[in-house]
Amino acid sequence: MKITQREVGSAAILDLNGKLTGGPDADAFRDVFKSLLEQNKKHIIVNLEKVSWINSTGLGILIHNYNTVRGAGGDMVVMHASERIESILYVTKLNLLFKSFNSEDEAVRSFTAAR
Amino acid sequence: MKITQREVGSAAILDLNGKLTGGPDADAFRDVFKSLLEQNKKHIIVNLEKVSWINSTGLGILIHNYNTVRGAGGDMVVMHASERIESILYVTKLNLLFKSFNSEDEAVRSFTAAR
Amino acid sequence: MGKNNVEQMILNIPSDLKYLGAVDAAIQDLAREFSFSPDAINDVSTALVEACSNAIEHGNHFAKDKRVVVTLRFNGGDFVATVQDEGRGFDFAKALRDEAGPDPMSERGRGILIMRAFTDDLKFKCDDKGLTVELTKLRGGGGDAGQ
Amino acid sequence: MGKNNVEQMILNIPSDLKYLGAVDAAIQDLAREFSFSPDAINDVSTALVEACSNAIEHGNHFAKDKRVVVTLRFNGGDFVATVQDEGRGFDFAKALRDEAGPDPMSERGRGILIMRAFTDDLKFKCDDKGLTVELTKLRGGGGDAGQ
Ligand SMILES: Nc1ncnc2c1ncn2[C@@H]1O[C@H](COP(=O)(O)OP(=O)(O)O)[C@@H](O)[C@H]1O
Ligand SMILES: Nc1ncnc2c1ncn2[C@@H]1O[C@H](COP(=O)(O)OP(=O)(O)O)[C@@H](O)[C@H]1O
Repeated sequence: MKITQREVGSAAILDLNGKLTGGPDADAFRDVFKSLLEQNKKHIIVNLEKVSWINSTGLGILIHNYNTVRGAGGDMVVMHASERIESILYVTKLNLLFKSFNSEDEAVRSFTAAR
Repeated sequence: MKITQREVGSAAILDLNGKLTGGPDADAFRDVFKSLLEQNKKHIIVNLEKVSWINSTGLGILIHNYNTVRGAGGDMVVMHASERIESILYVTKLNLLFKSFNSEDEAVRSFTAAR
Repeated sequence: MGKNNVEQMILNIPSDLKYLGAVDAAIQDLAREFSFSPDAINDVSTALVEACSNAIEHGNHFAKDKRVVVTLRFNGGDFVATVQDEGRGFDFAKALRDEAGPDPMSERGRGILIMRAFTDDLKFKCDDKGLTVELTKLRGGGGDAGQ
Repeated sequence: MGKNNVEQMILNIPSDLKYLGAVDAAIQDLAREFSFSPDAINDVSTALVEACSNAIEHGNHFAKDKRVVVTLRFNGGDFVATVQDEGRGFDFAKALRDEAGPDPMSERGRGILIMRAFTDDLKFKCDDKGLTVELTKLRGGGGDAGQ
């Protein structure tokens, strides 16, 4: 899995490319989050557009980083999840944990809206 | 494989969808050509845009129908072949037999241009 | 190859997550070939990937010399897959009784939940060769994951 | 599973063209996973599909109870596949000598040409089990199909 990083407004966007299945991916992903939080960037959007699929270990990686960000007073949302991934988030009730958007605009604005 | 039929100018366009690998596909394909020739439609474009791949039996089907059309005084061209299919046409020198276009416009015009 | 003489595809992979994508790609293409709907294709692929992930991780502990064997069968329209690892199994009866699933914040424990949600039937069996999971998806059925 | 204890994926399919797409999808994903270039992925998939087509058609004559066994291996970066059918083989030495390929108008006889063009090495072997084709694609190489 490849991770590319960019910024829009107050948000850091992580464009993932590949499959999210654990293994070495987990470490790379965690390192990116750590470095973002160290730079005080606490609004993180995980772009799943180019993630063809995810398994439960991959979900675990997302949850781990979500917990880290929340623990640091920030927030994480996902965007552009495929129907396949949406249905996994729904079945595992993770859609109740972190928000999922279909538009980058909405995802970016979600951090500034009243919570 | 699904075959959909439409007309643009003097040309009949066959939109293929699936894989071209022989078997039952061959018969269906031949029947369409037969019926086109019976209706005196002799300018046939095979649209490969939604053909993910082809094997040599599939090539044989194309050649068979090309030969039939030519024998009836018509012509057949292909369009929107993927890079994968283009390279097969090239390696088998079939690109010297029937023309391959990347634009529908050009494919349609190829029948009226001086040959 | 006697016992393979049924209309099924068999995939045999090392205990390495690198091979999961190939299994996923194969089942997706096959389910399309057997006229499953796009939703049903997603469902069976997701469940199968979960079963393989568990076989690789919990069954074979990523051991390079242990294999995961997957069979894919379209039985009169319905889909049945088995995933066999070389491990010693676990208390799957207990796991299947746990309807609730894990705490939302927990980083683990969603594999069986996902397999159950995306299939119509889920069975485990353990013998001296290892653990086998059997996943069934009826052509008409939708599991309970339909949205 | 002793002799499978190398880093390879094994696909075992019925003699039915329906399963070709799943083999194609699997090798494409695997080649991507092992960092093959898009061109090289197309090449190996094309060659492999040709070998499987021949095994199903000429080797097993579409017999429902005969199998085609495919092994996929990335050996220090290079790719080696074997395709084994249950047939009696053919005069492959002669076929390999025929550099010219078929008449352009001929409807048949391009499979071996394609396999040769899209791989770096092509070998046949025939024993009492059946015919085995071995396809090799070097990571750096391009066959002679590069355009
Ligand atoms: N193939 C298997 N072999 C051995 N144990 C397994 C297997 N599959 C699942 N388990 C056990 O069941 C538990 C729950 O599995 P699962 O719901 O997939 O969640 P997770 O994999 O995240 O732990 C695992 O932690 C493991 O102990
Ligand atoms: N696996 C096989 N078993 C037996 N004969 C084969 C096999 N593969 C190829 N052949 C023989 O070689 C010939 C040429 O094969 P090929 O170049 O693939 O063209 P085609 O399949 O269109 O005939 C076939 O017609 C067949 O006689």
